[in-house]
Amino acid sequence: MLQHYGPQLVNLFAAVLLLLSFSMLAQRRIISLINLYAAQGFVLFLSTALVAWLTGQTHLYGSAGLTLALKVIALPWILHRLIRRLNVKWDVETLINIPTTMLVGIVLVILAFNLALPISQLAGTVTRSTFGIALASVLLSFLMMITRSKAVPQVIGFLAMENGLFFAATGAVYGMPMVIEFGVALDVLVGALILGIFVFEIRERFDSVDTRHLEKLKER
Amino acid sequence: MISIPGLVAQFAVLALAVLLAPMLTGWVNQCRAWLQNRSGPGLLQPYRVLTKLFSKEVVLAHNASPLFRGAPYLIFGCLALASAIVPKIGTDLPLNAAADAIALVGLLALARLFTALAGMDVGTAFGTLGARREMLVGFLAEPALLMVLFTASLISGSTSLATIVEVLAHREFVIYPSMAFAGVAFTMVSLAENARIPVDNPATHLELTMIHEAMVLEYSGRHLALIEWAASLKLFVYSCIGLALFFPFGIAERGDWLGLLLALPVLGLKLAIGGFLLALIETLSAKMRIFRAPEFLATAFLLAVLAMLLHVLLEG
Amino acid sequence: MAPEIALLLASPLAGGIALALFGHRDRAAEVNIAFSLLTFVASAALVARVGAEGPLLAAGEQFFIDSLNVFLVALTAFVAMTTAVFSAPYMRIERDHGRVSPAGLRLYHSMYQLFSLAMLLVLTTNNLGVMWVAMEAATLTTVLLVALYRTHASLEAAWKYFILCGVGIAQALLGTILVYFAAEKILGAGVGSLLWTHLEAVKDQLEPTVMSIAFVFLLVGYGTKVGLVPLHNWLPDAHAEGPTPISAVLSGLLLNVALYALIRFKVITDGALERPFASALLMGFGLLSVVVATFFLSRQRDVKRMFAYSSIEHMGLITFAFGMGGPVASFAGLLHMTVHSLTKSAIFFAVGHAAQKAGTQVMADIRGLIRVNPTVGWGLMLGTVAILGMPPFGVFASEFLILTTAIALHPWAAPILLLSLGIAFAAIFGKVQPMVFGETNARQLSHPPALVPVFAHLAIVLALGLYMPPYLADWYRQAARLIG
Amino acid sequence: MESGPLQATLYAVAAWLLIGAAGLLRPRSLALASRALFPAGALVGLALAAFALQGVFAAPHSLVLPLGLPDLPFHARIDALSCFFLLLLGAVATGVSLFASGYLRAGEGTSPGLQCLYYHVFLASMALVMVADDAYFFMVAWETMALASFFLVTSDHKHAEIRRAGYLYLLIAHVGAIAILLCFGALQAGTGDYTFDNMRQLQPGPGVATAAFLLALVGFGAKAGIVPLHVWLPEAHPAAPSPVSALMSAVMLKTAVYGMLRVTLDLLGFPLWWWGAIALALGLVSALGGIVFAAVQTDMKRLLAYSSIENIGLIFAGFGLTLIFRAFGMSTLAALALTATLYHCLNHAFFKALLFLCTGSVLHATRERSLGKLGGLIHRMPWVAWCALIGSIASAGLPPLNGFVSEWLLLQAFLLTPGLPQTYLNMLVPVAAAVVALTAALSGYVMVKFYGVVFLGQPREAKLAEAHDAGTWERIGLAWLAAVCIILGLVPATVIGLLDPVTRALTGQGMASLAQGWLFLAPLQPERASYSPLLFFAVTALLVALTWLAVRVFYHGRSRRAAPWDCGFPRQNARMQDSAEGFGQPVRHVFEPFFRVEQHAPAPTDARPTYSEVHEDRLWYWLYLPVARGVDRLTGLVTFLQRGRISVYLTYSFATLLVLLLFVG
Repeated sequence: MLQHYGPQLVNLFAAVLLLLSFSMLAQRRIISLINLYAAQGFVLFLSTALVAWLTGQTHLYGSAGLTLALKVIALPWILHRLIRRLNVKWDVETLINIPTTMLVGIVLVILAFNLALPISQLAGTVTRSTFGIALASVLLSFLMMITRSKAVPQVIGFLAMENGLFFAATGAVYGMPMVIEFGVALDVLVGALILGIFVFEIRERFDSVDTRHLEKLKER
Repeated sequence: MISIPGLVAQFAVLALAVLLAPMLTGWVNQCRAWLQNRSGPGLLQPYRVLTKLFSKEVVLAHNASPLFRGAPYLIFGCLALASAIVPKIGTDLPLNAAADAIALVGLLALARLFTALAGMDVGTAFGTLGARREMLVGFLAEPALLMVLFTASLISGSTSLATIVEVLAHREFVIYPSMAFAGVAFTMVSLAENARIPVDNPATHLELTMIHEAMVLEYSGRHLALIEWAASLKLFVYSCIGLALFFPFGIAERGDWLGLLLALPVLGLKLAIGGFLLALIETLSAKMRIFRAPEFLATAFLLAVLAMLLHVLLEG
Repeated sequence: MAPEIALLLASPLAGGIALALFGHRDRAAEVNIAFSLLTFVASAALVARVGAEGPLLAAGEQFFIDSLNVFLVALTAFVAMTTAVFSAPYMRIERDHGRVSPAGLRLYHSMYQLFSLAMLLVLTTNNLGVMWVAMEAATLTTVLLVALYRTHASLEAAWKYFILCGVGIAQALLGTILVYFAAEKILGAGVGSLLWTHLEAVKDQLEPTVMSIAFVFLLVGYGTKVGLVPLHNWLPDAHAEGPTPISAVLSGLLLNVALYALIRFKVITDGALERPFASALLMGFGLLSVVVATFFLSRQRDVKRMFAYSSIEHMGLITFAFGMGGPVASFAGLLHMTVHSLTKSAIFFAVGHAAQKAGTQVMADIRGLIRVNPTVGWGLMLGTVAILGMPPFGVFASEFLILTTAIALHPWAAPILLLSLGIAFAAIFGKVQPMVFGETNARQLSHPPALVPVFAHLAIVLALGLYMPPYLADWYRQAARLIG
Repeated sequence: MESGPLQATLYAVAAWLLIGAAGLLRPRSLALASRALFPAGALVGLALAAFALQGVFAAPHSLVLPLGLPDLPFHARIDALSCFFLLLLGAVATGVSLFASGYLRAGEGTSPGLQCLYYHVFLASMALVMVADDAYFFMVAWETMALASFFLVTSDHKHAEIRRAGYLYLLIAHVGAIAILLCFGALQAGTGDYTFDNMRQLQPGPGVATAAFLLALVGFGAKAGIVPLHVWLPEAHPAAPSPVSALMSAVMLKTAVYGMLRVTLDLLGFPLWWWGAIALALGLVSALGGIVFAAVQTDMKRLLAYSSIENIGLIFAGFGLTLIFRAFGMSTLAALALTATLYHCLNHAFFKALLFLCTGSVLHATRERSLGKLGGLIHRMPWVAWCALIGSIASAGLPPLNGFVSEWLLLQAFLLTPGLPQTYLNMLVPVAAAVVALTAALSGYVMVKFYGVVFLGQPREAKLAEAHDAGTWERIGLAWLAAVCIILGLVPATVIGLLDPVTRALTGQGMASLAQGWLFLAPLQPERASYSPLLFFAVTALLVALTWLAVRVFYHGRSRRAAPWDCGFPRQNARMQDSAEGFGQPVRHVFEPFFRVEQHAPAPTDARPTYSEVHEDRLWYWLYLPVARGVDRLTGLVTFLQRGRISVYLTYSFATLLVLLLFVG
């Protein structure tokens, strides 16, 4: 019977994912941002595991585990330490106000769905309709990176975008080959570490993590 | 195309021109004197002046260069050659083939160039002033003269003076309106070129007005004599050009020996009339300011160009 | 596994590890050179082999070398080596000026090796997924190098570099996923569907819509690294603020490598779509990049920044050439890749020492190099003259081919390109001339500059402009045929 | 490899390149360059001239070199046209190189070795331009020429204005090169084959052909210094060392003429009549403008540079006339006009080289380029003075020297124009002839100013007293050029025989048959027009001699020296001579609208009054500055994209992505 409900569950997860992306877009407090990111990772883990179970693609279990390890545990932990060290718990003021952002986000979702339509028709997978959502969440996190002025939220947006990608990978195709999965994961991890280092450096130099201080290099 | 009798005739004509040229100057001065109710010095006065100058010793400025000393001979030579080129009596002369209208103008320009350089050589204020004014007159008068000659050569389809004269004199008589314009232009040009009133005054040494005299201020003795002689040659050449272009009647055709005999007195007559007219113009008009000279000459230039255009329009 | 490839990849890897340990020692620079030399030797051997045996598949089809990437491999290895030679005295001087710490040097040397490893991996791999991973790795390795000086500006530049390229590369991943998605329909799941050779074989059966969307993502992704306008914004900052050797390899190699990846995908996409979709996009972006970069040039104060913009311009030209396609244009594009990377790196070498001499990168304060150090002055002058497309340098040869093809195929584009080149000439030459000539204010350096690379590069470029050896020409022709 | 003029040319080029490279062996050594290399270069030039002379009459011969692009190797071809220009190059280079070997000084700008390198690369590239037979080879040679000359111009790069001049020069040259490249692109008409042979075969439609012609006019006009692209010329020529100015003015400008002839008459085949009209108009404007500006210059090399613009203008006028005649199928007249054009190329090359070298000697002797500070040098440096006199008379276009011959031919061509089927042209031609005549007369004015102010009068500065005459090498160089000027002036019929194959090849009609023997020059029929400079010269000389003799025999040769007459004003000094400004003043009055004058006249109360007058080219303010400002404004707009804010950058990427996705979806 899970065979029967499975696809619907996956769609449910997808919906939750989209919801989370939206709430990240709307969220002002950094800590909750990180938690939302972790939650997203967790949903991702669930859906991947489910897809793995549904389709019997064993290597997807691997990537599910990877997701759990990396996106639910490792990265949130790093980020938490980061902001504790930087003690930037205060609110994030966005460059564009939230409602506008949301409106833009909705437009993006529509676009993404339209775009994904032909692809979903092609997809012979149980998870066909998820691709649009994956695309949508990628675009949403892109939007989030644009609208946030602080360094850490931008990092989170970057990671969220990677989540969306991962979801696309599991959604549209049953995950990339394992090699690639590992490679991607490694890159993300290293990237996150480097970003962490950077945020500290920036903090030291500019005694603030507001990227609006990073506007010296420009054309006059 | 060069024959012995031809050469003989050529040099005869040349000698004649060189010897008789000062007399024309004398005649013009004589006429002026008459027109001003003076009794003139007589036709031979220029010759007396020349002999006097020749026998005087030369006084050179300290920094006069060889160019200064050589220039008079060169100028004289150029103008002598010019006087030989212009058809006066007959058209069948060897040098006619050696140089055409353009070459003639070039020759006169060469003479002018050396006059100006000589004027600048000593390096007094007057010399350079004169040279500058001379070149100012020149750079407008020379193309004007060229245009006048071109009008004629467009009519006759040739730049060779001999051919021009033959066409104008010996084909059936046609009225060329273009030549009328050319005539006026030519008169103005020759007044300017021969340092005549209203552009220049040959009879004054007032530095504000003088052009030609300022240039040759440093010359003396034989050099000055040559310069003076060259000046009268120039007058002679211009008169002959004018006569050849506008009153070519009486100039003998190729091999027409009788006409040749007849041509000489005719030429004398025409020159006499021409000289009188020149004197008349000089007496009737007043010297203009030097800054007006460009306008005067530009008018001449434009008239000449207009003449060419007219030819293309009406006669072409 | 072909020994050449193994050596080619093992040497920089080993170098990276070794230098991560001893990179701060005094002789580290020489070790760096040694490893780069070894890599170059391997690449030479690889060239020889491919030249003899033709295309080469290795390690269970995971590596694929054909005439298109083999010359890029050789070029990369060569420039990486010469840059190592140049960086030896350069970084010493930097250390003496107290701009880098020993730890920084260690990081620099090890990352230098890993960077070349990443690039070589991108070039040699047959697996598009691995290609993406390697490309990301190339970004990560260079980010730390751009920030090497730990100054405000360098941090800012590195941050922008990382964020922009990271976001871009993410789009590229999405594109790769889509390609895999399209391929999976035909080739079935598994690594096989990511191998370029397989995709190339079945490219005409791939689903057009998916491929076009995929190519859009890939273009935005890898295009960011190529530095196509308007995705270029990281490029001038990163070039200007990083250490000069890194600017040299960024401009000379990384852009090429990214473009190479784009071309691989372009081949497949064009196969899948009947209309020239990818070509049109490439031409459009190429033209835009040329024009915009040209207009940026004349406003520059910082010399490295200016030459970074010139790199954007040239990358645009190359992209335009590949967009036009056809044997001549692709040939010209490849040739231009070669001469541009050689010339531009040579320029950066000269500029680096010039900036060290004058103690600044502001062009207005660099004067009369030719007096105090003729080799630096001449290197800069000749390099500039070459990059501006003056004959008899090779840049002119490729530009001539590109432009003449443009005149023949797209007459509307030719005047735009030529005009831009003219303006670029006015801008760059007007700024470089007073730097090279005139009275000087430069000082002596603590270590003799290594300018052999400069003149080696320029000599090659000059030779390519006057005479191209037949085998090289055939090589380019084959590569051009592959691109189509 | 059989030896023909083409091979000989290539050998000469190789020799020049080797000589240049040899200069790098010991860059600082003056002796090596000046005693060995430059004389050797002169020998090569002489050899090249000899071979070219032989080649003028040989059949066209072409060759493919194993160099260049794989698909487009260097095609070399030599025919009468290229041989003629090679002859010009070789002969001028001989004189200039000889002069240069005496002219080089240590510590003047770049080191002798480097100068030697640039110089010979310059020569070689010019030779290659003449033999190039495909677009790539041509462009390579062309731009190498520009580059080498640029380095020569800026060889004394300490001075900012020299650097500026070089920059302006190279920039305009590059713009011209772009136009030329586009022109070739139009010529190959989409065939993708850039060999000149292919272009000869093709018959492009009038639209394409016109585009090609106009582009060529822009490209080569920029190099030739045709108004309005002439601004670099008066800046670059004074900046360069004198031998270089001589080469640039004498030969490099001619390469542009060569290119023009090659493209229009050889590659394009049949011109349209109004191309000729355009060329004629531009030529006349350049001629008049050039000479008017020359008249007001106060720097002797600038003056000569402007006079070069004038002469190039005349050449283009003749070229335009050729096109007109050719378009109407009047091949005889076309041949006449072309002969005049080529002849003037030859003449200008020699007398302008001569004059520039003379200024070089003056410069070295006095360290002074401003006319206002020279004077009276005929006493200190008679050699240079007399050579300069020859050059000046030739440049003024006066008989019996060479300048006059080409002027004469040109005017003849104008006079024969009536009868064109195009009435407007018939109307215009008299005006054109008038302009030519006016220009010639003005050039007389300018030359009097140049020669008179520099060599005659009293020295305007004390330091001129220790001026010294030119050295042996320089004298040889000057003498060679002066001699050629005289020869070209005296035996035009022979020279026209030399031009015959060229005109035959380009217009299908020669002139040699029409020259009446060696003595008389009669382009069409002797009764239409004839001129015999030799006879002319002989008679003049005879008359002068006779006069001198007569005066000596009948009178006496007594003379004494005294102070010049001061008109009763005893305190005359050298400063009271006309200054350069003063001499140019009438022309400035007459041609007021040409100039943008900045005058600083002293107030009556000034203790030490100073007077200065700057004449600027209005074009500079009408054309160049607006363009520069426009580009600057554009760049200003573009830099707005790069504001440094990272989220904005991300937005760019985002927008790009979305746009493309919409475009796809």
